[in-house]
Amino acid sequence: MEPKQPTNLPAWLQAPASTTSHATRVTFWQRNQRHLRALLRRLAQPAPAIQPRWHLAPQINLIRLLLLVLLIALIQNAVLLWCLALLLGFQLLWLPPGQLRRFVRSWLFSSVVAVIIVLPSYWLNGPATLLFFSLKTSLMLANAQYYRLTTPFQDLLSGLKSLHFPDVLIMTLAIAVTYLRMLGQHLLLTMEALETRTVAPTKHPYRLIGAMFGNLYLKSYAYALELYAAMEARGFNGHYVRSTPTHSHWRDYLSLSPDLLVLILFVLWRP
Amino acid sequence: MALINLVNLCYDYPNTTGLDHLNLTINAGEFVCLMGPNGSGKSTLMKILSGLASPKSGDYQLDGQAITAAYLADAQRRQRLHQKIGVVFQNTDVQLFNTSVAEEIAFGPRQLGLSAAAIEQRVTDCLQLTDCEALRERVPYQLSGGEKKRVALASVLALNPEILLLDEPLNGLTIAAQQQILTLLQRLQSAGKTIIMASHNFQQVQAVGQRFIIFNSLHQISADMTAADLQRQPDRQTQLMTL
Amino acid sequence: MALINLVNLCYDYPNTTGLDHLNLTINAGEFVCLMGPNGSGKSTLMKILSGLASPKSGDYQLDGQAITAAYLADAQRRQRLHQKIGVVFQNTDVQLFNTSVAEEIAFGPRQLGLSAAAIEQRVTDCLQLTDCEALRERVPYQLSGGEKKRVALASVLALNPEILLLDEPLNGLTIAAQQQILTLLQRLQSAGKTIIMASHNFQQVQAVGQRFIIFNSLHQISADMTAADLQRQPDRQTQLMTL
Amino acid sequence: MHIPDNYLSPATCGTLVVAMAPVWTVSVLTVKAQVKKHHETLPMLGIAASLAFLIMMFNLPIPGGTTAHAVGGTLLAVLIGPWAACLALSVTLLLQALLFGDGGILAFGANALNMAVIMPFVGYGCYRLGQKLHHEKIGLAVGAYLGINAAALIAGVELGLQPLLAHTASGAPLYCPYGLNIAVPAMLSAHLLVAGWVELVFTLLVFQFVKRVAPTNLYQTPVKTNRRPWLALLVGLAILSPLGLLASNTAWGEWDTTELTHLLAQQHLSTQAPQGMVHGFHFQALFSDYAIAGLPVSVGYILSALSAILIFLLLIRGLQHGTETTD
Ligand SMILES: Nc1ncnc2c1ncn2[C@@H]1O[C@H](COP(=O)(O)OP(=O)(O)OP(=O)(O)O)[C@@H](O)[C@H]1O
Ligand SMILES: Nc1ncnc2c1ncn2[C@@H]1O[C@H](COP(=O)(O)OP(=O)(O)OP(=O)(O)O)[C@@H](O)[C@H]1O
Ligand SMILES: [Mg+2]
Ligand SMILES: [Mg+2]
Repeated sequence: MEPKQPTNLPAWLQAPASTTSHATRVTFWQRNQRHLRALLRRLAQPAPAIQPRWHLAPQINLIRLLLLVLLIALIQNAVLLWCLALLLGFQLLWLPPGQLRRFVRSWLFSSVVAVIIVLPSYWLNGPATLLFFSLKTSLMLANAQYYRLTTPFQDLLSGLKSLHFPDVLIMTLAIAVTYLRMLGQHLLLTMEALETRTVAPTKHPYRLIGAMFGNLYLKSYAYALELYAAMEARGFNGHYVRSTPTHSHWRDYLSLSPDLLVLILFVLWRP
Repeated sequence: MALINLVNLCYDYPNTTGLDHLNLTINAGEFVCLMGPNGSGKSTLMKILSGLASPKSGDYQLDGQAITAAYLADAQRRQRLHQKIGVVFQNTDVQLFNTSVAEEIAFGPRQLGLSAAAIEQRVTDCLQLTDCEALRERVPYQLSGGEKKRVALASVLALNPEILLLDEPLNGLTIAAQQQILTLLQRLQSAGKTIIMASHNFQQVQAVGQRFIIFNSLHQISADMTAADLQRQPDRQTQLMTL
Repeated sequence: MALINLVNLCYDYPNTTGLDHLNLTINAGEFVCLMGPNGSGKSTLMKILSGLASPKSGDYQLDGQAITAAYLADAQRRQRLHQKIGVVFQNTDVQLFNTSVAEEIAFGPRQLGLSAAAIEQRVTDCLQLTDCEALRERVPYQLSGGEKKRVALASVLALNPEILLLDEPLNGLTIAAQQQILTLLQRLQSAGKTIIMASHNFQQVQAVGQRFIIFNSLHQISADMTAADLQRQPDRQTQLMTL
Repeated sequence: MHIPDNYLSPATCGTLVVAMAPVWTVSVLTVKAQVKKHHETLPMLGIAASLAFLIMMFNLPIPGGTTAHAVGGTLLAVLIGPWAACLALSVTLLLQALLFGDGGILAFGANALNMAVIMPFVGYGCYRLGQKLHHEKIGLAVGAYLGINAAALIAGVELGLQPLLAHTASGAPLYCPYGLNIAVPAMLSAHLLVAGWVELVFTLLVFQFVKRVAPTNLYQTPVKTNRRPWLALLVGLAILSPLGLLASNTAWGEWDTTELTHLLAQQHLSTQAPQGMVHGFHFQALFSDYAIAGLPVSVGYILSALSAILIFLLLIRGLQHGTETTD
């Protein structure tokens, strides 16, 4: 096999590059890249920066969240709701200041969005409904946000596992998050690569988007095989083996007690 | 006894040939180098050997056991196969899926149910062997190209597989790191592992390879010789220099 | 006049340094080789030069124009920058997204509004230059590792950029193909293009590089010298052999 | 169209989760059978879930300068099969609810019903129908458009029912404050006008790409299917839907069920990507008369529940016929 000698450069490649300018439109690529970077940053955190003061068993955390959201949805009594808000407030006290700011920022943002949506109902039902609804919604959002902030993904998985969710579901979740990282990174890099070859406004952005997600699907299909083999090769059999620290359970159940108290009050208290 | 035995093995992709009538026997403890032009089928062979794809026709036997699509359909058997064979893919990106390098390496041993101390031991050792100590707490997918290669190798080593399939494991490493990995591979081989490595750098693998299997662009094996054979054929050597 | 000018440029990733106080001037028409250990910042520098990331502090000037985050926020300017600079990524997998190799190469020229004949011409030429004629109708994502590298290079060439940023473009190619690409790059340089290439293979780039910029593991430039300087420093050369 | 928490009464949420149970069961059974033949189906589920996540967070430009995003239910159904898509989308929704704050935690069942069941199955049904008539692309286009709109309609109904089902003694709604007359039109118009088309174009383009590049990677309809899962689903839904009707009207009416308007869902999604595309709809709310809200009360609820069941029955019939003709 003779190493083939390259032919001479074609004329167009020898000519100095001529840069042309085109009128441009707003690019949505930039914005998507920003979102993706934010997502990846969030997923990259091996564990959330904060650990709550008492590390509760993951399943208890999950049950607590469910119970709280349910309670808030059920309760139409301002005093009880107030109690729940106080409960959350005390928990927040333990957060480091930076995390607290982060919590407040995202909570306020999502609450404002929620309130804007229900704002028109003022003209339908008057201020009381609006106020009550907004308060309840933001209380729910706050609880969910607190959970998100204090729960690493691993804990969610082991929580679900302790609650006897089927392995198929847990594995699918685990793979989904793993792939979210990989595919997200892939998508981001593809967008960057695409950008370096975008020398004029794309006439058919949609076609490119189609190609990008088509590629993403096909590649992930190929990856699915390889990654799964890589996982299996390393002993993965669909069961998540986790070294779960043994816990003194009384603390877990104790942590549920305020919520249970409110639940009991809710059931028994008929003002 | 032959560890790996291929008889008339063919593999087709939807619109191209992947492998064309391969016959090959690899014994336990050998250090085999796969060479050949781009697209000649090296990675495809790795895919078949690792059980990611099953041959279209012909036989693949591992330790006397035929590996067929039916065999692979069984999750437990597949898992046993995968435990025997460690693979470092050409594109290591697909191989790293944990949130930290230490986690990545611990993943395998943890699944095997080792004790925490044993896991920790393996992680530390593997990091050290591949010179990745500094990366321990980094996020794998955020590493540089060469770092990823090294971590991928470390994560496979942690499982202590019998057979190592390495698809161009030295690409993108510094020459010093390449040397280090080659030395490591040689040690592994003397510890009894079978090593099958694809490479384009004959000069580098010449020193370690015991057997050279050369593909041609028709996806066939065009030559299969030991290092001793090769010594006697200087023209072959110059040919390999270009692959 | 200096084509590229970096002054005290720093770049940080969320939890690691990427580049640390870089000072660098590259003139038009140079053939620059970036070398350094894994994770020293070569790819990061490419990312900054191509406008995919903007420096955390310090200046990056291209043709006398400062490239800042504000500059990059404007889509039109960014496109002009991309016209000037062609990039081949270290992981070429992410770079190919069309339905066929021919389409992939035509992607850039088509945006420029060339005539169908001119586009066809470019596609044919680029395929020939990178020895990919046989792959013309293949689907890019189904190619082998080395084939992808070559197609990625072809697709960038088709845009006829003034500056070529090549991140380890020879990885995974056969030695013959590597030689061919290097010759092609040399020709491009004599046609007036500026070429900036990262590599770990000093022996190979020694023959073509005019300037060698060496990173250390602290993400700084530890040496910056011309081929002539290097000739006079044999110990430097042996050092580079290990990078 | 992710319905956030507090828009649906707990009873509605509970009913819908229960209604989802048989669907999930059948999905798992069907997918398990699929895994036997192609073991990559298992990792594919997780991958499809993350793909759906990425699709939902990817902003597509729409004429007028704003952006919208596709949901990808129909697309996934065509790529990996409707049952697998149902599971994958459910996982995506769970992930979004628990870790990313998209869609409510209690409302998970409702969201799963809309986006993981109605959308992929309606879409896939149309696609299969088109395939039988040898116009699979048209089928797919119609499916994508109808799928998302059917989901939006149901979401609108779920939301719009809330004021009827759950209100205080004085008639003030406890959960979603908008009645059917607002919720349904708002959800529907946003989807009929914008989101449906975005979904259609996106689905079609990705499908076309995959079809051209690797047609074998599309979901191959199994030649022979076991009817039992279908039957189970049918029976399950038939039993459970009236049950839901029952549950929502009984004594605990105080905290009863309904759903969120499409508008609301759209707005909620935009916590991550604020968009102005549906702002216009607020005006409907402003001008609507309180009195009108009460009009289609019980009749509307029963009718829509019935139509939901009917749609399912029709779909299942259509799909069964499809499997017969292919062999
Ligand atoms: N997923 C795929 N679908 C279709 N064809 C493929 C696919 N992967 C590889 N091929 C083709 O199969 C042939 C063998 O590819 P393979 O990846 O095994 O080559 P290789 O020897 O590893 O090359 P390289 O040195 O470039 O990595 C090539 O012609 C390639 O284009
Ligand atoms: N996306 C990222 N996020 C965080 N850190 C990163 C990211 N990419 C690279 N790094 C880190 O930045 C440093 C420089 O990486 P870079 O990719 O530039 O190295 P490189 O010189 O190209 O190495 P190689 O020769 O291995 O390709 C490394 O320490 C790397 O781990
Ligand atoms: Mg290969
Ligand atoms: Mg690099």
